[in-house]
Amino acid sequence: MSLLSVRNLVIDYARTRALDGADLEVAQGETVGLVGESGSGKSTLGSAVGRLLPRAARRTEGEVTVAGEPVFDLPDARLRHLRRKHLGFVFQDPIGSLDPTMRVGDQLKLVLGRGGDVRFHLGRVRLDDPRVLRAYPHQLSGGMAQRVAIAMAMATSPELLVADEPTAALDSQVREEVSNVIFSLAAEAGTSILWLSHDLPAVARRCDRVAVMYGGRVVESGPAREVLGNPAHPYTAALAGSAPAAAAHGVRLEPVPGRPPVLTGASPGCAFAPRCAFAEERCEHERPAPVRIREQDVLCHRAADLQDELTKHEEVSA
Amino acid sequence: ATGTTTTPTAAAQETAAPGYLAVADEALAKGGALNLQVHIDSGAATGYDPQLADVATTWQLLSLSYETLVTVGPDFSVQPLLAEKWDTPDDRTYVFHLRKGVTFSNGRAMTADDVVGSLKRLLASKGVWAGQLGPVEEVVKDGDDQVKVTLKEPYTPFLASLANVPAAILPMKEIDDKSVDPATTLLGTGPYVVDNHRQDVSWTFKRNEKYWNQGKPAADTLNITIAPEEAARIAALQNGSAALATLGNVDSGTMLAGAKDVKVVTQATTDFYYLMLNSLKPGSKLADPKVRQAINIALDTKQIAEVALGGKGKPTAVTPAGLPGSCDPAALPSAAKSVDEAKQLLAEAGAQNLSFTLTIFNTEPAPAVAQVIQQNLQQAGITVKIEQMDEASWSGKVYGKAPAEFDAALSWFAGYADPGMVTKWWNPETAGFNVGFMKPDPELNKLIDTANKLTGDREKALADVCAKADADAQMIPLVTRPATVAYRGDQLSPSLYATEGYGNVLRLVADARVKKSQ
Amino acid sequence: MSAGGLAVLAVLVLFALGSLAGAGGDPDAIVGPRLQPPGPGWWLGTDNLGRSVLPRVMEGVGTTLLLSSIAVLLTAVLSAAFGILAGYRGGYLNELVMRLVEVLYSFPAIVLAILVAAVLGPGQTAALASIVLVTIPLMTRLVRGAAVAVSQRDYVTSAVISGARLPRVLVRHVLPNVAGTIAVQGTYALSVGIAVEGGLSFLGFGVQPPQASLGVLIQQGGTYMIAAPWLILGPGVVLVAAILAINVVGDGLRDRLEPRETRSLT
Amino acid sequence: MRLLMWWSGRALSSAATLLGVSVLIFAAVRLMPGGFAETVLGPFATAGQKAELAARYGLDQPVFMQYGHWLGAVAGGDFGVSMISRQPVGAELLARLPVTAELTVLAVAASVLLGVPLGVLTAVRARPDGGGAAGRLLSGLGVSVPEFVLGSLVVFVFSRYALGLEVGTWTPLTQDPAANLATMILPAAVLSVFSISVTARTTRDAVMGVLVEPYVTAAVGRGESPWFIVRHHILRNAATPVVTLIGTTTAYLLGGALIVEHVFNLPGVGSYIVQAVGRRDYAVVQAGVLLAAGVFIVMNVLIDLLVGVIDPRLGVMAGRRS
Amino acid sequence: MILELDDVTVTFAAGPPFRRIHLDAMRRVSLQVAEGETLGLVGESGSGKTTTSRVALGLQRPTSGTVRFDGRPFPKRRRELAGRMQAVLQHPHWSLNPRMRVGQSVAEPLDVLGRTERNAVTEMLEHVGLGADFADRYPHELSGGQRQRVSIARALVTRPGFIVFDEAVSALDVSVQVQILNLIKDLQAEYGFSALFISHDLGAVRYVADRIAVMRGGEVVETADTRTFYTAPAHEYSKQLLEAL
Ligand SMILES: Nc1ncnc2c1ncn2[C@@H]1O[C@H](COP(=O)(O)OP(=O)(O)OP(=O)(O)O)[C@@H](O)[C@H]1O
Ligand SMILES: Nc1ncnc2c1ncn2[C@@H]1O[C@H](COP(=O)(O)OP(=O)(O)OP(=O)(O)O)[C@@H](O)[C@H]1O
Ligand SMILES: [Mg+2]
Ligand SMILES: [Mg+2]
Repeated sequence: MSLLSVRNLVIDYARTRALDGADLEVAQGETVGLVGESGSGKSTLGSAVGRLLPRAARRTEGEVTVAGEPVFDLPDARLRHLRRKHLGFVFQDPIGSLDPTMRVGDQLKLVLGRGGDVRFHLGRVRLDDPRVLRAYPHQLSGGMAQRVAIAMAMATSPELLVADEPTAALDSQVREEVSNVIFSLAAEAGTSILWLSHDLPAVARRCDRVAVMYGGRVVESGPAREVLGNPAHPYTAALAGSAPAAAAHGVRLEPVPGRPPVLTGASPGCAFAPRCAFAEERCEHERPAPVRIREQDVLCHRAADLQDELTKHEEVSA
Repeated sequence: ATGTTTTPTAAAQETAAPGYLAVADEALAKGGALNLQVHIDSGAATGYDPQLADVATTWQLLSLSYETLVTVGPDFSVQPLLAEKWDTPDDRTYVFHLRKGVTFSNGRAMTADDVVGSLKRLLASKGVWAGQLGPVEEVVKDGDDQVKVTLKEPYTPFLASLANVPAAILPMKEIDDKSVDPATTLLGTGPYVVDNHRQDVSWTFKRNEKYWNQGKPAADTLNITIAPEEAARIAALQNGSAALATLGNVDSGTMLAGAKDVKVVTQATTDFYYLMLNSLKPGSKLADPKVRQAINIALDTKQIAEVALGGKGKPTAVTPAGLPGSCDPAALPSAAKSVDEAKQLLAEAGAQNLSFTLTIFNTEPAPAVAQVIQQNLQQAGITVKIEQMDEASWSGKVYGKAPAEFDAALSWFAGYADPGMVTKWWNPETAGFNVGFMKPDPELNKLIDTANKLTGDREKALADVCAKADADAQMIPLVTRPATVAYRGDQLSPSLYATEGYGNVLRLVADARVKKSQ
Repeated sequence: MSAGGLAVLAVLVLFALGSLAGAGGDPDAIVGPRLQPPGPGWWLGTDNLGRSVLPRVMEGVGTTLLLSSIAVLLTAVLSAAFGILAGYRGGYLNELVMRLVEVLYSFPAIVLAILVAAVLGPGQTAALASIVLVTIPLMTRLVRGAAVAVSQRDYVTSAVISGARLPRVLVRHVLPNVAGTIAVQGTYALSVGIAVEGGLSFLGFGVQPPQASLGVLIQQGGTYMIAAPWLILGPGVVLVAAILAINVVGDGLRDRLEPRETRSLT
Repeated sequence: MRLLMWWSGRALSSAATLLGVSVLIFAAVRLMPGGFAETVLGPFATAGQKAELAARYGLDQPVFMQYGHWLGAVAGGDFGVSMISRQPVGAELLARLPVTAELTVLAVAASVLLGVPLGVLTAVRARPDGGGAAGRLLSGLGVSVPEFVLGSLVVFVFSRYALGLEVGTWTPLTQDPAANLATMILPAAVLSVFSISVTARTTRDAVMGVLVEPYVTAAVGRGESPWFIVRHHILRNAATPVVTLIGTTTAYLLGGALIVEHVFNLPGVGSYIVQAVGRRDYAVVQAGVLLAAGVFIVMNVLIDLLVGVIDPRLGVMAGRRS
Repeated sequence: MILELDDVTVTFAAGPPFRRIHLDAMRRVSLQVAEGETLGLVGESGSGKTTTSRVALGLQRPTSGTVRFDGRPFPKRRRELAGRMQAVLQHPHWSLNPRMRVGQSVAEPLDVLGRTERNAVTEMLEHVGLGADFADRYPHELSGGQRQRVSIARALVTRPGFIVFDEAVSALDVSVQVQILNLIKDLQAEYGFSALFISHDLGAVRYVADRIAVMRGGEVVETADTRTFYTAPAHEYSKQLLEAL
C-alpha cells in the first residue's frame, strides 16, 4: 500500500477550483516530483496532504490518506499526531518559514524537545557553524535558512517530506547544495519526498517519478525519465519543450500557446483542450479518464494516438 | 474615616423656624467630621486676602476662619458678632463695643487696634468692597474696646456692608510686622482653622480650639472637596461620602428625589441675573434708549424664572427681590407694556430687523437663561445670536477693553443684604468695571445716592431707582439666582437660612451637628 | 454587516435632512412644560427648557454628522497632500512633516481640542479645527507609509523613466493607490471626529446654543439621567449607533480593499 | 556603541519634538482670548492692578522673551508658579501625576489582560466569510461609546444603587491602597473600554497577519497544538503592532483620563489642565501639556526599545549577518 | 554606442549617522551597449545588477565615473530624455498601476510627451499579442504574462532607442517566460532598439543576449560574446555559474 494516496481530490476556494479531481500515489521511500505551470494546483495539493490549507479552501470531494489514515476525516488530535509522526514540510520562502523573533537554536530546541541534540541536527544539514545557533533568521542567508528549515522538518524523521519549491527563492548555485541536502538526508532516513517544482531539469535529475499537473489534475505521472523524456500527454510535451535553459543557442523555443485555465467549477472536458494542438471535439466536453501508456498514467483522450507524434519533440537534457 | 455616632432622639427632627430652611438639632452630640462638597474653589491672584476677595465662593470659604463686626440674621437683620453691640449717636456715627475674650487662632487677643487697622486697610485697598462701606470719614479707637466710625453723610447700608467677609477683622499686628501674609495664610477669629488646602482639590478645616464662642463649632473637622462636575457631587451625596453639597442645577431636587436620606432644599438668594446692553459700541443700535427699552419690554422675566430656572428664581428689579424694602418687579414700567409696544419702539428707532449677539459664559444656568431670552426677543422680531464661551474668554470680552466689543452679555450680581447696595453698580463711575459698556446716567446716579442716604422709609426712593434703571435699560435685572443645597438627613443636622445675601451656604456651618460620618 | 452599517448611516442622514426640511418642528421653540416624558406633541419628550427633543435630536444628528464629515474631509485632503509629498520625496521634507505630526501626536487628543477651542472660541469652527488636528497625525502617518510603499512600485519608476513630472506622478500614480488607505482611515477618523465633538461639547466647548449637536444633547441629557432619562436615551443611542455604523462600514471597506487570508491552527 | 548612537539619535529627535510641542503650547496659550488678568482679578480690578499682575508674571515682556525665560526655567526643572494657587506647578503636577498614572496604568493593564486574549481568540476563530461577527460587533461597540457617555452612566448607576464601589470620592494611594483601588476601579474601567476594544482589534489584525505566515504553517505542519503555536510563535510575532498601539494609545488615554477625572472628580493632571485652561493659568497649562507630551514621547522611545527586543528585525541591535 | 558606462562607482551609505557603512554597489564598472545590441547582465543576488540599470536609466547618479547616453552625458532635466529610454521591470504584479486601465498605462509615455495617438496604443497592444479590447481592462484582470506584455507595450510605444529589462521574466512561469522572450526578440528585430537585459537566469539571458557581462560584488568580472561565454567562460566565477545551469 502506498504511503500517500490522493484520490479524486477536489478543492475549492471562494471563487476558484484549485484541484479538480487530482490523483496521486507516493510509495514508501519514493521521490516524486510534482510539476506544472503556476496555478496548476501544486501547492494546494501539497498542503492538502497535511490538511494545511487556508480556511478559505474547502474539500468538495475525494480523499487523502497518509499511511492509511484519512487526513480530512481525522479528529484534530489524531491529525496532529499524524503530522508529527509521518509528515514533514519545507516551503518556498526559507527565511519566512522560521519564526523571526526566535534564535535559530531556540527554534530547533522547541521542535526537538528537551533531549534533542541541536548541534547534531544542524550538522546533518551541513551547518555546523555555532554562530548559526545564536543567529536570528533574518541574519541568515536564504540557503542557510532553508537548511535550518529542512533540519526542523526532518528532525522527527518523517516518512513523507513535502517540499514546495524549496529552492525557487535561492540563487542558482545554492539551489544545488540545498537540493543535495534534502535528497541525501531523505535517502538516509528512508523518507519519501513529494517535490513540488517548476524546474524540470532538476526534477528529471533527482526524482524517481514525476507527476505533471494541469488545471487542478495530475495529467500524467510515471517514471521521471519517461515522463519528461517521452511525454505521453500533449501538455507535458509542450512544457518540456519550453524551458529556455533547454534551448541551444539560436534555436527558437515554442511556448505553450494561450493562457492557463482558471477553473470555477469542474472542467467539462480536458482543461488543456483550448491550448492543445491535438484537441478534438470530445476533448471539449468529456473528461478524460486515466489511460496507461507505457509506464505512464495519462489523462488524455488521444494519448494512444499521439504516442509517435510526441516523441518527435526534443528530449530534455538530464 | 472616623466620626462620632449619635443615636437620633425623638426631638432630632429639624423643625425649621421662620427664616430658616433647617435648624440644627442641639440635642445631638457635638464633634465628628463633616464632609462637604462645593463646585468651585476660591481662586484669585490676590490669594486668601479677604479684603480683596470679590467672589461669593471665596467669601464662603474665608468665612470659616474670619469674622466680621456684625453679621446678618435670617431676615437680613444686622446682628452682633465681634461687636457685642453698637450705638448710633447720630445718623453718621457708629460706635462698636467689641466683644471680650476674642482671640485670633494664634492665641493673641483681638484688640480695638486690629479692628481700626482692618477697616482702614480695607478703605485704603483697591478691593471692590471699599466702595460698599460708603462715605467713611474716619475710623478711630474709642478706648480699648470701642471703635468709632464716622461717615461723611448718612449711608443706610453701612452696617450690612460690615457683615460681609471683606470687612473681616484681620490680625493687624502680625500683618503690620509682616509675620503673617493674609494672601497666603488664614488667621482670623473664626470657628475653624485651615489644616490643609490643595488648590482645586480640597480644604480641611479643624476646629479653632481658642474660639471665643464656647461650645462652637459643633463639628471637629470640615472636609471640603472641590467637585466641579455636578454628577460627581450628586453621586457623593447618594453614597454618603458627602454629607452636604451645593448643587448648581435647578432640577437637582427632582434628580435626587427618591435617593435615600438625601434632602434637597432651595435657598433663595438676593443674587440675580442681569442683561448688559452695550451702549458704547460704535454704530450699535443698542445705544438708542428706545431700542433698549424695547428689549426690556420684550423680555419675559416670568418665563425666564419658570423655564430657565425651573420656577426656583423670581423676577427682580434693581433691588434684589426678597430683600426687605425692595421694589416690586411687576410694578416696573416695562412690565406693563406689550410686545407690540416694543415693536413700535423698534420701528421708531429704525431697528425693525434688530439682530445682536449675546455673549454668555458656559456655566449653567446661564445658557438656559440666554436661550429663553432668545425666544422672548424673537416675539418682538429681534434675532439674538448666542455666543457661549468659557468664563475667562467671557471676562476678556466683556471687561477686557473699553469701549467693550460685545453687543449684549449675561451675568449675575451678588445681591448682598441691603436693597440699596447693589444699586451702586448701576453707576459706572462708582462701579468702574462697567464703564466700558455703560453710559453714566446722572439722574439715576442721583436717585441711587438719595435712596442710600435715607435712613427712614426708603421704599419710594428705591422704587424711583428701580423705575429709572428700568427705563435706562443698560443693565436689565432679570431673575434671582437660587442656590440648591442637598444634605444627608442621616448624617447631618444643619442650620440654613431661607434666604442668603452673600451666597454663603456655609454661614451657619458652626452650628451643624454631625450624626454620623463616613 | 457593513450593509447594516450603511443602512444605519442612511437613516441618520435622512434624519438630518428631515431636520433641515423642518420635519419634526422647530428645535428651538419652547413647546410645552419642562421635562415631560414622551407624549403627543413631543414624541421624545421635552427638555429642561420645554423644547421638544425629537427635532433637537434630528438637528443634532445633522450638526454632528456634517461637522465631522467636513472635518474628516479636510483631514483627508491635508493628510493626502502632506503624507504623499513626504512619503514620495523623503529627505528633509519628510523629516519636517513627520516631526510636525509627532508634535501634534504628543498632545493628548482632548487637550488639543480644548486648546483649539480656547484659542478660537467655542463653536463650529473650533470643533472643526479640533477634529482636524486630532485626526490628522495618524492619517498623515499612514498615508505617508502607504506612499513610501507605492513610491517604490515599478509603475512609479516607469512613469519617472518616461519623463513624467512630479505632479503627474503624485496625482496619477501615488494618490489613487493610497486612496484606499485614506478612505478606510477616513471612516475611523469620522468616528473619532464624532467622539471629539461630543467630548468638547461635554466640557462646554462645543457648538453654540441653541443649536443642538449629539454631544450637546448628551451632555445636557447626562445631568437629567434620573429625572428625564429620555433626554439622554435618544441622542445616546443615535451617537453610539452612528459611531458603530461608521466603524462597521470602515471594517467592511478594509476587508474589501485589503482582503486577507485566514488559517486555522488545527 | 550602536545602542549609544541609537539613544543619542532618539534623544535628539525627542528633544526636537518636545521643542515643537513647547512652541505650539506656548503659542496656543498666548493666543487664547480672555486675559489672565481679567480672569483672576475679576471684573472689579483696575488697569493698574492688571498691569502689576502682568509684570509679576513677566507677561508684559515680548512673547519671545517670555518663551525664552520659560524654556530656560523648564530646562532647569522649574515649571513656574501657578497664577491661581501661587504654588510651584512642578510640585502640584507631581502630586497629581500618580492619579493620572494610576488610571492610565490600570487602563493599559486592562487592555493587555483583556484585549489581547480577546483579539487572539477572535483571530484564531475568524472565518473568511466574515464569521466571528459577534466579537467584532462587541469590540466595535467598545470604540463607539465615548468616555463621557459611559462615565456619566457609571456615575449615575453606581451612585444611585449601592453596588459596592463608590463614585465621587477619592482616597490617596498612600493613605489606603485598598480604598484607593476601590475608588479607581470604575474610572479605570470606563477609561479602558475604548483601549480594550482597540487593543482587541489590533491584536486580531496582527494575529491574523501572523496566522498566514509560513512559519505558522510550518509549525502546524509539524503537528504542534494550537495553544503551543499561539504561545511560542504567535504572541511574540503579533506583539509588535500591539505594543506600538499601546504607545500611541497613551496619548489617547491621557486625554481620556482628563474626561474621566472630570466625571469622577479625581485630582489628576487632566482635570488640572482643564481647570487651568479655564482660568488662563498659563504656567500650569504649559507645564501640564509638556508633561503629557514628555510622557508620551518617553513611552514611545521605550516602546521602540521593547519592539526591538520582541522583534530582532526591527531592533536597535539588528545587524546584518552575525 | 547608445550607452557607455565608464569607470562607474556607486557607493551607498547605510545605517545610522556616525556609524554609516559604506557599500560599493558598483565598483569601477565599464560597460557599453551598441546600437541594436542586447547586453545580458548576470550575477547573483546583490551583485549590483539593478544598481547598474538605475545608473543606465539616469535614476541613480554615479559616485564617480561617467555615463553617456547617445554620446552625451545625462541632461539635468529628465524630461529631455522622455520617450527615448524605457524599462520593463521585475515584478509583474507591480509593473502596472492597478488604478489605471491598460490603455491608459500604455498611453502614459505618449501623454508625457504631449502626444495623443490613440491608435498607436491599440497598435502596440496588438503587437505584443493582446487584442485592442485589453485596453479597457484593469491590471488585476490580467495574468502575469499578460501584464509583462503590457509593460513591454508601454516601453515600446514611444519607439525608444534603449530599453532596460530588469528581471523582466524572472517572476514568470517557464512557459510564459518563453512567450515573453520570443516577443522581445521579435520586437527587437522589428524596431531595432538596444537593450540591457538583466537576469540571474543564465538560460534566459543566453536566449536573448548578444553579449554577456557577469557581475559579482559590484564588479564586472567578465564580458564576452554570448556564444563564447557559454562555451568557454574565462572567469572562474562564470564557470561556477554555468555549472549550476
Ligand atoms: N488562498 C487562496 N484563495 C483563493 N484562491 C487560491 C488560494 N490559493 C490558491 N488559490 C488558487 O488556486 C489555484 C491553484 O493554486 P496553487 O497555489 O495550488 O498553484 P501552484 O501550482 O502552487 O502555483 P505556483 O507555481 O504559482 O505556486 C490557483 O488558481 C490559485 O489562484
Ligand atoms: N538605495 C540603496 N541604499 C543602500 N544600499 C543599496 C541601495 N540599493 C542597493 N543597495 C545595495 O547595493 C547592493 C547591490 O544591489 P542591487 O539591487 O544592485 O543588486 P542586484 O544584483 O540587482 O540584486 P538582485 O538580484 O537581488 O536584484 C546590495 O548589497 C544592496 O543591498
Ligand atoms: Mg505553489
Ligand atoms: Mg535587482
